Amino acid sequence: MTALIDIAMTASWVMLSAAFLIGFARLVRGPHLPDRIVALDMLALIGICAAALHALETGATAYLDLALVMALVSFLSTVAFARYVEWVAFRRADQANPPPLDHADD
Amino acid sequence: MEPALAILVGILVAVAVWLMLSRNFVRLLLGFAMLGNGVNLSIFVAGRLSREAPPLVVEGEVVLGAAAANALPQALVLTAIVIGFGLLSFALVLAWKAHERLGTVRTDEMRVAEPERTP
Amino acid sequence: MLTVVLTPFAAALAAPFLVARLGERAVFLFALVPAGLFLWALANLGEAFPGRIEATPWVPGLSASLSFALDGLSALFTLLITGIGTLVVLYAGGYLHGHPQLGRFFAILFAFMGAMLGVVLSDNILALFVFWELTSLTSYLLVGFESGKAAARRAALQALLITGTGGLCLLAGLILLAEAGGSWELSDIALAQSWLQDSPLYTPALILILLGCFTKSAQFPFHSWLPGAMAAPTPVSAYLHSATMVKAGVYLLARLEPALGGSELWLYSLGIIGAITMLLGAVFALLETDLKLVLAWTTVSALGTLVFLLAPSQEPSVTAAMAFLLVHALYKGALFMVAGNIDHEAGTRDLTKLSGLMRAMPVTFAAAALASVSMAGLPAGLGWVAKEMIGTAKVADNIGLTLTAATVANAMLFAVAAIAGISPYFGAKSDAAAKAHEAPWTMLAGPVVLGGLGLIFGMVPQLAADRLIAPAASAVLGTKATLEITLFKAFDWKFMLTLATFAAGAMLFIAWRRYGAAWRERADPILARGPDRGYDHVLAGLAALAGWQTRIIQSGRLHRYVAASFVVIAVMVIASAFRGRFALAGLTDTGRVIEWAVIALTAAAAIVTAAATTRLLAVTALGMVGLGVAMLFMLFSAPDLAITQFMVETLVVVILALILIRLPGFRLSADGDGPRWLNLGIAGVMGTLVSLLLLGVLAEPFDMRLAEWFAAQSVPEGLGRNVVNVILVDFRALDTLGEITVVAAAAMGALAVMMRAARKPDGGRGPDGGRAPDGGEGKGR
Amino acid sequence: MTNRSPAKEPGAPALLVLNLMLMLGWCGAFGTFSPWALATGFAAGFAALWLTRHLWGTLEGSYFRRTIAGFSFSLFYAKALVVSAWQVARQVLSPTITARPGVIAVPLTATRDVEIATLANLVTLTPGTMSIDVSDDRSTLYVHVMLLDDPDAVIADIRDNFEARLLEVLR
Amino acid sequence: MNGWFAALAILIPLAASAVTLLAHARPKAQTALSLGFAALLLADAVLLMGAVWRDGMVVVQASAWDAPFGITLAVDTLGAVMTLIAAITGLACLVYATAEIAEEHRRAFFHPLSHVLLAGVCGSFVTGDLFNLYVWFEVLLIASFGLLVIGGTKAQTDGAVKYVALNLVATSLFLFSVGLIYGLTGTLNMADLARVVPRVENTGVLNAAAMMLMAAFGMKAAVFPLFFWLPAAYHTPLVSVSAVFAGLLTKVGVYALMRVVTLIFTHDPAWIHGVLLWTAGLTMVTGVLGAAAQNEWRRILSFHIVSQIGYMIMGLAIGTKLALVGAVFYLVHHIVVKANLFLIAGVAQRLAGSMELKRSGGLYAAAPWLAMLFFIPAFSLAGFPPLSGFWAKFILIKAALDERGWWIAAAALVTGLLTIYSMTKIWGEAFWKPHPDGAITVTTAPRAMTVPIAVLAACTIVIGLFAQPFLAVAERAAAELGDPAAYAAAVLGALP
Amino acid sequence: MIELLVAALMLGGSAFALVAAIGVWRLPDAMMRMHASSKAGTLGGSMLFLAVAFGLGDFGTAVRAVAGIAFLLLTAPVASHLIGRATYLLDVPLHPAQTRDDLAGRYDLKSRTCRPPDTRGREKP
Ligand code: NA
Ligand code: NA
Repeated sequence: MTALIDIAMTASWVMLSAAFLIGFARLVRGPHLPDRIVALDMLALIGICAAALHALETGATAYLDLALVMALVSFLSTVAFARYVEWVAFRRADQANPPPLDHADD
Repeated sequence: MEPALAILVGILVAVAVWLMLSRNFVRLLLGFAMLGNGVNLSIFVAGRLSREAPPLVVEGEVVLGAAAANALPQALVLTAIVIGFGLLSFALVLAWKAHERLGTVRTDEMRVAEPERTP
Repeated sequence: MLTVVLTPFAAALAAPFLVARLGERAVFLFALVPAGLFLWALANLGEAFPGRIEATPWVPGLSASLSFALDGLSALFTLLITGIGTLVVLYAGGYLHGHPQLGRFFAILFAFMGAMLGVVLSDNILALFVFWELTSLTSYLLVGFESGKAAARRAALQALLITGTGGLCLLAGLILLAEAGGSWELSDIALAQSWLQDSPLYTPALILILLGCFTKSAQFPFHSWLPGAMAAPTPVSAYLHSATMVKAGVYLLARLEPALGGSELWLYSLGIIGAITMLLGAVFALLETDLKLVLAWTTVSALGTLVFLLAPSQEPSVTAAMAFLLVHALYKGALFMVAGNIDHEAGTRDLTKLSGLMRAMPVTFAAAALASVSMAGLPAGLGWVAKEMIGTAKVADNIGLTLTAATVANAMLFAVAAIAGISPYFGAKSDAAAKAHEAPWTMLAGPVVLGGLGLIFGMVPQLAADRLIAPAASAVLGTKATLEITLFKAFDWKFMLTLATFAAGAMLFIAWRRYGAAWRERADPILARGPDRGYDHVLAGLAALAGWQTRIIQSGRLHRYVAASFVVIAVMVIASAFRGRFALAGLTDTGRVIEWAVIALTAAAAIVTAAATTRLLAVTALGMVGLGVAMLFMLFSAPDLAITQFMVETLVVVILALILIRLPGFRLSADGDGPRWLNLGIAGVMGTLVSLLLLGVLAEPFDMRLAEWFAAQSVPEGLGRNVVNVILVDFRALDTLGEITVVAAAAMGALAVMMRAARKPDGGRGPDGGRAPDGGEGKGR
Repeated sequence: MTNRSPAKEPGAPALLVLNLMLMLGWCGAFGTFSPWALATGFAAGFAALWLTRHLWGTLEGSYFRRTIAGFSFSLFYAKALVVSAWQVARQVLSPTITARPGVIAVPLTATRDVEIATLANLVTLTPGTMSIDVSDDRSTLYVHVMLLDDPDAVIADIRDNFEARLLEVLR
Repeated sequence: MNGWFAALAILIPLAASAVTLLAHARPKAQTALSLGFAALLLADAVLLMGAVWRDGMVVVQASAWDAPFGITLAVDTLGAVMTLIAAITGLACLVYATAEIAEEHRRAFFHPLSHVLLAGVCGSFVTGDLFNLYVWFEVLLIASFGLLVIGGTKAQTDGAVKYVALNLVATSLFLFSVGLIYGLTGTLNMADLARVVPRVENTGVLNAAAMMLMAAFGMKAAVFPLFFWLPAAYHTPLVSVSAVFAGLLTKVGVYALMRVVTLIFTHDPAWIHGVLLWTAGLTMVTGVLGAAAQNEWRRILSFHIVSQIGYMIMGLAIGTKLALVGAVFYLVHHIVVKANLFLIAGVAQRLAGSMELKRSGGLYAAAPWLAMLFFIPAFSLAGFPPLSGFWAKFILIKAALDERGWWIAAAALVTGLLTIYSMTKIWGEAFWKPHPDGAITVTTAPRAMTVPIAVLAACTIVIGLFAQPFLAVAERAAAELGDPAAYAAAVLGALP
Repeated sequence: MIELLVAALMLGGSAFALVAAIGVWRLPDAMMRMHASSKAGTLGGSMLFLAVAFGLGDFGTAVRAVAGIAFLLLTAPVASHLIGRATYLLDVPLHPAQTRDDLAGRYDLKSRTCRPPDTRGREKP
């Protein structure tokens, strides 16, 4: 690896690390259900980026496969969570005294 | 980095134990999922870590490079992950059905098999 | 002799079928079994001393052999068991006329007979113990024979628990005895006295064996089961609880006398316990009104007397014991059968309601009178002989106190003999007597024969003395014993004392007739605190303890179970860790930003999962933990692992979301999960422990043998470049097979959970959860 | 999909296969299968086929039209994605968030499910817009817009730039 | 050839589960296949036992990869005996099940899951690899989860929640310990571990890992105070299921404990055996007291499983040859007896209408055959001679007294007494006491139920009356357990 | 030349991933956060895939990288559509800067339908 790639790699890792931490902050902060789902979806995306970067770093295509699988599979959890929130919404509509929105699924 | 991961494993296990002490069965199962993560990671760490290369024999070579990661713990963890998944998914379905049949997911309210009255 | 012991067992197996086939006629066939064995025993009386041994290997690995020895002692017992057995079988045929469970009764009775023969004939300790326990077991079944009655069940259980306790002590004692004596054969142990009594095991072995014998022979304070056992049908009381089984303890004491006797411990424990039991039995006999119970208490007293007699380990007392053993078996068997006849024909056993039976039951009276004479120790019966020898024993032990005790007990027994054997037949004709008529001949044969034998032996005492008592005493003493019996020796102080005893007994009888009711009234509260109540208290205490313990340990609350499990594990692991070197690995490299970021993130996500107060946050944070772990796998060269981890974690999260949808709103927060500090503590300790263990593991130099082998063999042998894959599908394919099985079984299990049985709805059926009896409705739906 | 003289003229798929074969031949000739070689091989093959298009039937053969439309749409779309990401980046990185979001209802021309779905997905990845849902009667696409200054412009943009181009590729 | 017998002990039940799953739509064929494969497993177990007895330890390197690299199947006498008993119990319970289970239970995968369970059990007995042992533990665990809930009643679901939760804890612990041990030694083969463990430098870590592994096995074996899951669940499932559980599951834990304590963790015997001894005593006493507090057939029996596990651990803890003989003998005896008692409980419920002792009774008068069939295992369990339990208890008590273990011997004796108490409680309430609702009308049970019970009862009597051959087997098993070097040599050959 | 391209794609991709994260953190409501995630994130991922394609250079890798981009482009919009819909259904409060909301009141939670604007409806073919 040349110095250019080396530096770019380091910078990229730093940026991805920061992205992970910031995305996670949103996951925790919420405040509503969709916010957390967006955050997790994006964290998976950053994971994909990390896998691709690692593939580039090591030259092992196995990590590219990882990125590929993640790209396909992470979608499933997002779908499931979205369905979950929809169901929460439907249930709230039936509830006489729904809980506060940031505790909508309690 | 092994020691750092060892401490992470400890944190995962602590959290898992905390969750498993809950009276809420679903929380307990979240704890088990967490415990599974911790334990799998611990096996991985116990087999020592390598950043250099995955245990894939490079095309044209016969023997894995010396710096490549130890493959055995990876195989073990892979088996353990899948097994843990089997157990957890069964348990989750059980939680669902337990709620349906017993009307609660709180284990301290589940008193059918061991009723309050009989010692 | 194996055949002798096994014959009754064979009869036991055949009995139900024979009864089913032949009806009650089978009884006469049954009587032939003990009768034949009786004849065998008579024929073998000659070889009484020092005894004949036959051995059949059984479990050689445990030194258990079916070795049997016939000497004077076992011959005496064998004759009693088979002789009285014959009469009891006949008697039971009449007594249980028309009973639906006759076949079962005889099966158990014969099993008992075989077991009892086994006890008295066994030379091998283990075999003896086996038969010993079998007598307890068969006794249990016989006492509870009238199982519809709660009293019978209680009595059976009490008998079994007390004799069972003793049996377990006995087992331990016998094991120690065998170790100390260096052999499992009684004939060897008998010769081992010299070193046996110096062994440190002597005292524990003796105490344990005594406990076994005392419980079996109803010695104070373990006597309470014997009166209770009177719930059994009368033939059983006559056979087991007077003539044979209760004497098994006495038998074993006598048998071990050569090995264990002669020490102070032996002398005082037998002497004191025997004396107390003797007095106690006599007193309680006077306070009872139920004819069978009166007899039972006199049996207790007699057993006390026998133990008492065995205490000094001297020839006169031992011969006296053997004589009294024989006498007691004869008269007590007879009296029980008489009591049974009265109960059977007059409809009651209550002494206060029985009088004037003479006219209705003359033969019964005759037998009772004969037996009572023996019991009272009057000259015409063999009892006289026995009393005479008791006098000898008293002198021999030189203790004035016991002499007094024995005299008092004798006086009381004289009175009881009058009460039980004579009083029901005289006086005004009671209601019971009006209905009564004589019993059938099968029920008369027993008492008449036994009573008659007492008379014969009394008239010709030397007959019994030479052929039975002396050989038995010889066997006990280990040296040839002889004795000379005459009906009357001299007007010495012993004779005077005996006469005085009779006089006191007679006065006591008169007093009983006048004040008996008042005594009983006053004694009742005392009786309520006796060992019988003690038994109840012990059982209640046991139940309370069991309940308390179970409520604490098995509380039915999962969170306590989990907490206890973790605490126990933590404690054990910590304790173990201190027993050796515990070096910890330190951080050797600085790591990369992304690694630290992922580690921090995973840890944070884990903590968020635990602290989350909404379900979705918990689940998404869990998903983040999974992602973090996958990233770590990736960063440390495990792409396959990362893929699997990510896929599985995603599936878990999906399933979680789908399952949570189906659960109603509940707070996922830790509400009600207390005590919080304790849980936090447990979690913290477990986490720390895991970290430390792992750090400890990392400090150990790693053995790369396996890793290197896989690295080298994967391509040439496993034909694959992905070493992990090769391990999974080839080197460790068996793991993978199991893993696949787990997943398949998990799927089947999950489907099984989802299937709801098409049953009646739950509820109303208590802790078996409304599971209907499967036979009733399970099938064919 | 029109195919005016099926007996003589090969259809678009057959030409695509031919083009790919030419591409592979090109790569084989150069002995490399790098992305660059593949791309140039495809372009060269396409050019060769286009130059010899009289052999393959009409000048307006659907293969050439749709391939070019596809390429141009891809380029357009890639540019849109970059632009939109850039826009987001500017928003996100600016000291204060000045977004004026809103949801608008976009009437749909497309009728087939695949068309609506594709359109909705494309809308999401392009500047400032994100499709939320389609009404149950499939007449309206609801779009969230991050900088909603002129709703009609956005609607027009979607209809003219996206829907039209997309339908060109798909129909 | 011998090697195949070991491999088939896993493969037959696995094939059976696959085949029965395929025959799911054909009830009769499925049942026939299920029984046929169970019989086949029994035949294989007999052959395996014969092979081990004749030729010594059977060692198979799976797919011919040398130990310690591949997975080794290593069957010594103990393993062969356990496999044989598992096969017998499995067949008996499956035969019983044909009369017990309804169509809805069959449809809930009763047969495939039963065979998966057997595969897990047999796999645990024949494997010589620590991680592979974990895998088979999981196989039997997940199968037990499935079997436990078949029927779907409230009580089952409740019991299953606790059973599942606590077993998940145990399982995780097991896996973690395996990881630690692998990290310390770099190997997983048990024979190899036996050689390498003494070389470990960080002995404190090793001790802790060993204790954690033992705790995991102890939890599976239901020792004090980790047995909560057992009494919480064992009284809830189908009778044939609870019988298999009662007979086999905890014994797998005991087996594993015996294996690792005698083979691998021989480095600090004072500590490990001391801990085991206390565990044994407390397990015996708490278990039997728990039983004394119960009033339902299967709850009583469940607590007794716990208490009797204590006896087996006691033998292991004392650790002398005689004590190990006792433990092995107890193991064998207990599987037969306890499975049978659960089966009998099912028949008793069928006749008397309930397993609640209060609502039961009259069986002695109405069904003397059942009374006799109960009497044999019940009093064998209580340790009455000349039934199998007597010898087991006798050997252990003798072993304890030989080592001057006064208090453990006393605990064993007291436990024996309280066992008598419990068995007579059942006898008094369910058999002697008249039935509270009047007479019992059904007095017979299908032959498919009575035959297995009778066969198992016959085993109890045979083991009792003709104890010598069984003792000889136990002695050989104990001798092998006492000689880890021979085990290692048999598996590893001449490896240094 | 290729190296420069790879470095640029790498940096660009990571930068856009970071932008997406910052956007998700900074933007004021869930709908706007989704813009950041779906646009910047997808572009970032795609650029990194491209970087891999060019950086590793062999055919198989390139195809897989392109497939990865395709997956991202396919899944990201669907995900944001589902989340957006869920957000609306749950009635999460939107940022006050909201200028117009054609979707307000179009969802009927009871019948679980989404209506077109009142003025418009497609005539049934
Ligand atoms: Na288990
Ligand atoms: Na069990």
